[in-house]
Amino acid sequence: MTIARRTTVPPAGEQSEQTVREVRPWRDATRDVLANRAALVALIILVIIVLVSLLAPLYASHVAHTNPFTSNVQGSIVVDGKKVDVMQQSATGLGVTPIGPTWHSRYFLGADGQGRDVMARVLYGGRVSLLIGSVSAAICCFVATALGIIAGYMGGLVDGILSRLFDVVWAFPVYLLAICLSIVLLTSTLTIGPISIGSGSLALPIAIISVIYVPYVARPIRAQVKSLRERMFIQAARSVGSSNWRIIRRDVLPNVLPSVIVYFPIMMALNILIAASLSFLGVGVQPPRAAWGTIINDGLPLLYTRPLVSLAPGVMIALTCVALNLLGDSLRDALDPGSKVRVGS
Amino acid sequence: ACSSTGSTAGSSGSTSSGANVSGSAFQAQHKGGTLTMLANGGGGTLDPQINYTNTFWQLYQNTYDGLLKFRRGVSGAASEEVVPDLATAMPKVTNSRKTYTFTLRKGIKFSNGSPVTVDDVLATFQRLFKVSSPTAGSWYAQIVGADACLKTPATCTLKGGVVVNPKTNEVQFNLTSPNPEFKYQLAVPFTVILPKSAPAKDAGDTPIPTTGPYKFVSYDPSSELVMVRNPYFHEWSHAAQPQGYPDKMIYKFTLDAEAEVSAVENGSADWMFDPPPADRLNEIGTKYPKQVHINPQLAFWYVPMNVNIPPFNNVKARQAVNWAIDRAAVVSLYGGTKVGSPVCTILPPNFPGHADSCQYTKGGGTTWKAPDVAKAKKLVEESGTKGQQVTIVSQSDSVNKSIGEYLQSVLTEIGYKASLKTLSENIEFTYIQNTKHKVQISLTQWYEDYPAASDFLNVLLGCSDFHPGSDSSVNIAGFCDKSIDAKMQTAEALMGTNPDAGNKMWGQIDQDIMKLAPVAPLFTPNLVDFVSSRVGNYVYSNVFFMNQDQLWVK
Amino acid sequence: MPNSPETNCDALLTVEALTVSVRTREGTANIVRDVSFTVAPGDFVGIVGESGSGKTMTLMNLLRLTHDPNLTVSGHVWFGGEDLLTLSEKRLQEIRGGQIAVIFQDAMTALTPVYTVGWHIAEQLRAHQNTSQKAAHSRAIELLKEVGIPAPEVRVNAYPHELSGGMRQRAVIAMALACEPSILLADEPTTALDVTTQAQILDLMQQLQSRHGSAVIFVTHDVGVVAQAANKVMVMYSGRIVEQGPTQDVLATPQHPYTWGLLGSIPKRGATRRTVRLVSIPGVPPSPLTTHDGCAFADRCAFVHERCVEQPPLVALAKHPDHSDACWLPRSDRESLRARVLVSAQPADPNDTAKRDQGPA
Amino acid sequence: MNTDPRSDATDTTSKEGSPVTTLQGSRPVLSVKDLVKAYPVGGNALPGSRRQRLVAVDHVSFDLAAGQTLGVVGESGCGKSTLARCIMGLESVTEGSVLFNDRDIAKVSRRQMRHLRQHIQMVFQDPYDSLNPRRRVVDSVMEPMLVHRLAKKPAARRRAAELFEVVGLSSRHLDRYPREFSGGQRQRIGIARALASNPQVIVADEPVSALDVSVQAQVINLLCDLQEEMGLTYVFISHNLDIIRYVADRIAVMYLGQVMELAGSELLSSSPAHPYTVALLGAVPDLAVGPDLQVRERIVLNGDVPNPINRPPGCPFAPRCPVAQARCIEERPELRGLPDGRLIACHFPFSLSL
Amino acid sequence: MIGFILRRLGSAVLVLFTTSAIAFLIFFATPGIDPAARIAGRGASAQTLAQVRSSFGLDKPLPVQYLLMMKHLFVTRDLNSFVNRGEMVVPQIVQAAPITLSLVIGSAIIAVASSFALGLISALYKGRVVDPIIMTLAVLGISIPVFWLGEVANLITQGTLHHSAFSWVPPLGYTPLTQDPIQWALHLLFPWLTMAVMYVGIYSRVLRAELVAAFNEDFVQAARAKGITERRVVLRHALRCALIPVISLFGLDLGVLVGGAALLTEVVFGLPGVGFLTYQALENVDLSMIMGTTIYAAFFVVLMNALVDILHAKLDPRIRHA
Ligand SMILES: Nc1ncnc2c1ncn2[C@@H]1O[C@H](COP(=O)(O)OP(=O)(O)OP(=O)(O)O)[C@@H](O)[C@H]1O
Ligand SMILES: Nc1ncnc2c1ncn2[C@@H]1O[C@H](COP(=O)(O)OP(=O)(O)OP(=O)(O)O)[C@@H](O)[C@H]1O
Ligand SMILES: [Mg+2]
Ligand SMILES: [Mg+2]
Repeated sequence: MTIARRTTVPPAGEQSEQTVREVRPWRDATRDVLANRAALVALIILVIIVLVSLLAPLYASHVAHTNPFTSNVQGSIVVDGKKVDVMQQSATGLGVTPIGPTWHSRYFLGADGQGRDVMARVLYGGRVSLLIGSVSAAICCFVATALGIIAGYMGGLVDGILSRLFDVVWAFPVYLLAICLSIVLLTSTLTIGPISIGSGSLALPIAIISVIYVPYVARPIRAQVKSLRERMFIQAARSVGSSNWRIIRRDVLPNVLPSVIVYFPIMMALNILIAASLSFLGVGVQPPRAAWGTIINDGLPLLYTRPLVSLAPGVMIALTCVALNLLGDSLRDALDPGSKVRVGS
Repeated sequence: ACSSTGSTAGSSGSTSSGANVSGSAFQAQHKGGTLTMLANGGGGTLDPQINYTNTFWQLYQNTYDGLLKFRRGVSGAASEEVVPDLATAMPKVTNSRKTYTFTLRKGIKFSNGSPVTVDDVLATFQRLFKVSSPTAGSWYAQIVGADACLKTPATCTLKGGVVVNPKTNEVQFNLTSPNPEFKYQLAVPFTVILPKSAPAKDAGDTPIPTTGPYKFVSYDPSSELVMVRNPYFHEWSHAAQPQGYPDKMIYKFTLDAEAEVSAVENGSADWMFDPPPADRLNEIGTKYPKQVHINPQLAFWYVPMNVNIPPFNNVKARQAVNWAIDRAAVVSLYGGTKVGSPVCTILPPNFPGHADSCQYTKGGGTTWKAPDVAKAKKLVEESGTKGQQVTIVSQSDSVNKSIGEYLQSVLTEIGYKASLKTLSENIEFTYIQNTKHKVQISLTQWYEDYPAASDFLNVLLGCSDFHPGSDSSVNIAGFCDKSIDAKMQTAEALMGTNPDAGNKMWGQIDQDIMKLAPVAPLFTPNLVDFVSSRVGNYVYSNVFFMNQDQLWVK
Repeated sequence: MPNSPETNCDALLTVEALTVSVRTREGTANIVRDVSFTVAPGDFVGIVGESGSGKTMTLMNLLRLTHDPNLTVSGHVWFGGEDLLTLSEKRLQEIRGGQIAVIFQDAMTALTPVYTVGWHIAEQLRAHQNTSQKAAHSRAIELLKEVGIPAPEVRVNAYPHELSGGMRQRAVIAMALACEPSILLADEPTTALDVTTQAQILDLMQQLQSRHGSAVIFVTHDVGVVAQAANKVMVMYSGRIVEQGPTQDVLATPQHPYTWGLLGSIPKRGATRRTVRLVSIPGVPPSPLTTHDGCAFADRCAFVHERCVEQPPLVALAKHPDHSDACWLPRSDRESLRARVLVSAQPADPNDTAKRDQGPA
Repeated sequence: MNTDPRSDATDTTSKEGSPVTTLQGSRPVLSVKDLVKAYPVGGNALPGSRRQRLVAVDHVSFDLAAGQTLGVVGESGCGKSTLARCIMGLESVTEGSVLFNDRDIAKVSRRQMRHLRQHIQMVFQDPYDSLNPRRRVVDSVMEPMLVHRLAKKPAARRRAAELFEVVGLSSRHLDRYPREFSGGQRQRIGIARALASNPQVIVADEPVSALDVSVQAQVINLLCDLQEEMGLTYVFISHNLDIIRYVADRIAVMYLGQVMELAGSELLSSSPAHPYTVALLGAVPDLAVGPDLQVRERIVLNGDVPNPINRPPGCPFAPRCPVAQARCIEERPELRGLPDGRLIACHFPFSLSL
Repeated sequence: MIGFILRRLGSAVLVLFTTSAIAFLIFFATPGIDPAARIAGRGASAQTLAQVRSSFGLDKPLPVQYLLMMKHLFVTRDLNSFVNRGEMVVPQIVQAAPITLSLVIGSAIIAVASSFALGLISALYKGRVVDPIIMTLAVLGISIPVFWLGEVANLITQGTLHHSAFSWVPPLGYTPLTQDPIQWALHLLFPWLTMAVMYVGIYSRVLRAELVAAFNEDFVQAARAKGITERRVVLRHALRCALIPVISLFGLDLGVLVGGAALLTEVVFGLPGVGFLTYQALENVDLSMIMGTTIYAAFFVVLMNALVDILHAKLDPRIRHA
């Protein structure tokens, strides 16, 4: 028998009080994550990205002295003592090219098609992208957990209906759904009770994106709850007389929470990617707001002349998603004892 | 040799100088070869009575013929002239300008070999209503009997409206009221003569036999359209329908604009329909100057402001917008000074009725010089609309979007809380028309159908084109000024009798409207044609653009 | 063959000082410590011990079947003049399944679920014999018949999950016997089975062993099973052999206090809670991580004394040279002490809560 | 008890004057009557698909007096756990009734059921799985008290500490997670939880099967001591006949959902009447330690337990029974009382002996 | 078995119906996309609009319109595009499908081959340096937006380097296999690679995890104990079992991709496949085309789901009898 199987792993030695190491699942997990070098690097990258994104206004107003939301088509700046137009007319009068990277504080990465500072926009874009990613991941995980638990715990008809619903959302082509929804929501303000989502609102991409991946999380959660339901400790809780609601709260939820926590960074990465794809397709974050995806999209007409406009936000996306995925992986290792060989305790 | 005409014409817009009015004689040594053309997507149905796209209107010029036609084979203002095509001469106009009589040419055959008869003409006009041609209800509603046809298209006869006489080969049109633009409306593809055997429904991808030098062989909207010579064609009027040069024309629809530029650059295609993307202009302008042809278009880009809802129900707010927009910046975003010029009027330069004037430019004058943002801010202040929420609606393609973003930035600067909403171009145009959507301000453009001032002023800002609650309400600003509308009626009537006086009056109306500023004209675009290095004999018609069949590929 | 032991020329397999340790995050754990024994042809050796005492590790490392980079194995395993621990992988592959076959505890997980029983047996055959697929198949049917599976022609095409636990275990035994090995290693082959089925399997194994004359090394934690089947028994505790000898001797006159506990904790026929109290060993087995110099059982032993801080050697009984144990208690006292353990359990006194086995803490 | 399971156990006992089923004058705490539990298996809910019935528990009846232990023994899959779950009200009963102090568990309202739960508690087989790995053990032990509002949190915690001491654990370990305990310790925690609501009946479903031999004895001793102290009534399930014989006053031998033989512990082990009981006893190696050690000749059964879905029409044990006769295959024997007080479902009792 | 087929069919029809109904409803909930206004053209009069509406059945109640559309789509198969009246939906999709198939299958082959190699190496060398390197690359693969990668590929192959190192790369677009196999492959090479990157990332990670889990299984140790070669242990036992979930995953992805999820790649590389068609239909808000592609996509998803179930049963005998 392999030692990975829990039932054969002998318990910790309990000869004396001192030798017993206290087990605190969450604290242990944190320690495990921090002990994993890749996870640590990922965490550091993430913290840096979040920090610089949060500090974007500081950069824009104190370093670059620009407003990243105002077009600067006719402006000019002084680079190396020479006055240069931000948008440079070609000699033939055909075409206008934004200034390239100056590697100075202003227009460090050059300007975009509106003469705006790309560096400042990328930083501001980070705020929006991270916001969309995290909020939609949170909503998605929340909804998916709720639905997954309901479906898995209730079983029967409720489960059947919810599972079919997941199937349908899943079978519906993601981009089609997203684009259809965003066209509807863009053209008509969506009103759900007191909340009204206008076209410019970030709530729009967030709402769309959080719907799309609900089945992605809800299905495994449902499966997990289904198997949890058969576990003896749930039976024990039932035999003790706990109500279903109490069992869900006290016994089911804490056991699926680790999976949800593992899913969160992965969903966030996925959501950042899908938000970027939607921006590429022209639905998603609306100007003047900019997310990384919209900046890439803005830069596409300049791809061959000023590739940095599109490259910089793309690199940021990739970096963020790598960090998030690595974090998710190490969280899985830390929180899911089944996937790991534990010896001694 | 007209190949240089276009490229020299581009700078100022006065293209007529070097134009060869009669067109050059056919040069047999250049006959032959295959012309490969590129466009981003197909133009939809191939049915000329239904299709309303520039892509195919351009093609119909060398495939189909109406009774009348804009002169072909020439560049500049001469191309705006209407000449007889299948008709032997311009119509006799009688009955206080309500009856038009044509005589049909004899000996012309469709590409399926059957002769063109007056019955075909009648059938064509009936079919116009049977297939619900887009403008059947607006342009052709004055034909006697059109009412009934609009109500029940299936039984359309146009009895008394279109009268044909097979013996004399005459065709007579009877109108309910005079229509000075009728000759133009007979020169557009909606009224090209089709065989009476053409199905009374949208023909879709199935080609309908043609009369012109080329016929359609196959059409797949998602890949390509192939045209070859019409074996039954012979040149009957060099002015209306000259012989074409290439033996075969292939239109490919799969590449995007960037790829199209590359394809034309390396010679795997001869011409692209789409304007070259802004970032490639510099490259093609410097590397391939000989292959670039720039021509002014009879069009303008403008910003309609909804005069019925805040903040732009306040004239000062509208004027402020007009003051604040830096047209030069917008031209920059469009692609630079060569591809567009700032405008202050609704009627484009060189358009009938256009008069130079500029009410909203720093320092005054008749042409636009610079924005006056300070004044704009003051006006916003005075109007009491400062700080209001404004949503700009624009199309989502990169040029429109970037101009939209610029507008958003300008509106923010002069004191509004502005945001931008971009919609796919197919939705945007109808979306901004419908008052239900409460669009405050938007970005759009208008290209002429035919060279008449009413096609701009009356259509875009007349009361008759304001239909609240409808997706088809092209008066986007919702502007309806009774006195100006009356003036427009007068001017339109004047066009039938005294075109010069009429055009002068249109010019005045233009300025009157601009005082009330329901729109902010931005610029008039120039068309950039990029052709491969082997292409010769570039001819540009002001109405239907480049003459594809006149290009030499050999 | 430089170090080949001459002493046990009649031995089939000789294990010398087998030690297995594993590096873990918490430190190095000694899982098997200094285990030595010999197996003669026809032997039926039972290894008993609690969970985690290192039975499986001992067995698996005889054939170097553990593939964990953190494991270190030392010692010698002599088989046919070769040390299996230093043999090349290629030579080892010939021995595995050919001369030494293994039966795993859980037949369900020991058979690759996507292949039929027949496929497994054929693979085993073809790994060591040059037979055609067809011949292997018919041999598989024969083997299945031999282990008493009804309708073997049908069952040969069954997938593992289609068989009951007992049949699966029989199929595994058939597979192990396919190449007529001289040694059969069986890791708890009956633990997952019902008592009646267990009896069937034990019966079968004994029959086959006597028929083929191969030696069996047999791991279990059920002393009853050993009593029934084995002729030699080894009691393991915390990675060490604490007592070993002929089954009769060890069960009749157990020498080590741990063996006493083990035997005493099984209810005897006729004993009920009202008449007899079970002997229980207090506490739990030590973790393999804890390093103790002395006797590993000291913490739980009722007769612990000063000497126990030292590791006792495995010493044979004077009268029975085959029977040895590792305990410092004087031989002379063993009989009476054992009686005390087993007798003290006799009169159950339900009201005496002080006697209750206290948890370790 | 006569063959009619519906008749009252006490009455039959008095009629037959049997020593085994005496309930020491008291009414039974727990009485199971003609209990049937069937699961629909295979197919699906769509019309037209044939769903089969798996009868996991087949007409099982017994009575249990206060302070007594009923042992249930049988092979894997014979319905022992299902029986336990039905008694606990965790599973809806297909037929028959489970009476706790004369109240039918299957028929009471949800609220009453919750109330009843307080009095019947369960100890589970797998100590590694029966405690929520994500909750401190004290929470698990306090749960019954909080759910049944027997105590407020601080009081419940105090009681949990007491219970810990009772089951032989240190109250210092209250705030630990299950992972930190060995199997035996976890089982003690499980027992503490079962005791928390002061139950009258404890159903122990294979409480020691997952434990090592040495630890098994600890837990069995603990359970026995607790029973003496608190006057608990046990339904003790195991597949190990040794253990059942040791702990139980009466033993029910189950096979394929049916009770094959039900008799007093001593009677059953000394003179088993049913061939299956004989085989079961024979399969267990006898370990009489000492110089008189000898291994008994075993009775080895052939074949496997039949599929519970396609049960044979006759005696379920007939296909494996060494002394089966034609009648056994055709006719299912009913559970009937023998003069010595035992109940047996066999046409030919005592035809096989050890 | 009949029950199984019935259930499968039932759920397939349900999914198809629901997805098409959703697409339909979304369309009609969207203002400003009145197809009549667009069919009629700019500046059409109210009569013309009404006329168009009635002639295209747009004035009928929604369920009737839906049924009509379904009839045109499935029964007569002559559903016209709403935007380009001449375009018929079904032939368009039939024409686009081979392009999507070329893209998806080629890319799938690349993805499967490389992820097998990487996953196997990674699992075999678990704990050595190559493992984390491969796995980090795999994470990178799933972290790069595919459209961005495509654009970068274009930038490199079609941009400045096009005249030097990448002159052999044809311009964007598509050449049918039947026309010129070499051009076909050249046109699709970078789209293949671009699209494969993400799936290599996913599958190599999954495969590695499954293999590592399989290596811990008893049956692998049991296989070793049989004395068969390590190679056989890895390939025939561990890999064989690890493959089952990977293949299911792959099948589902394939369904989604063929169904149009390759949209981004097709758009970026100008491949006129189904995804591109969908994209254009969405740009034009062309309901009938959207309906067509949606149902097509859902069909493939459902089909692949069913195939995966069957394949799963083939590969895993445990499922077969469940
Ligand atoms: N690869 C490994 N890494 C670390 N520790 C291991 C490894 N394999 C086994 N162990 C540990 O070695 C000890 C002995 O394990 P082994 O499997 O030999 O016990 P066993 O006597 O067979 O127990 P069981 O009766 O439960 O099968 C256990 O404590 C186990 O946790
Ligand atoms: N929820 C269920 N659905 C269908 N069948 C079930 C269900 N639960 C149990 N069974 C079946 O009922 C029969 C009895 O199962 P049960 O778990 O009661 O047996 P058991 O005697 O406890 O076995 P073990 O000794 O293995 O625990 C078995 O055949 C089992 O497969
Ligand atoms: Mg073991
Ligand atoms: Mg059970």
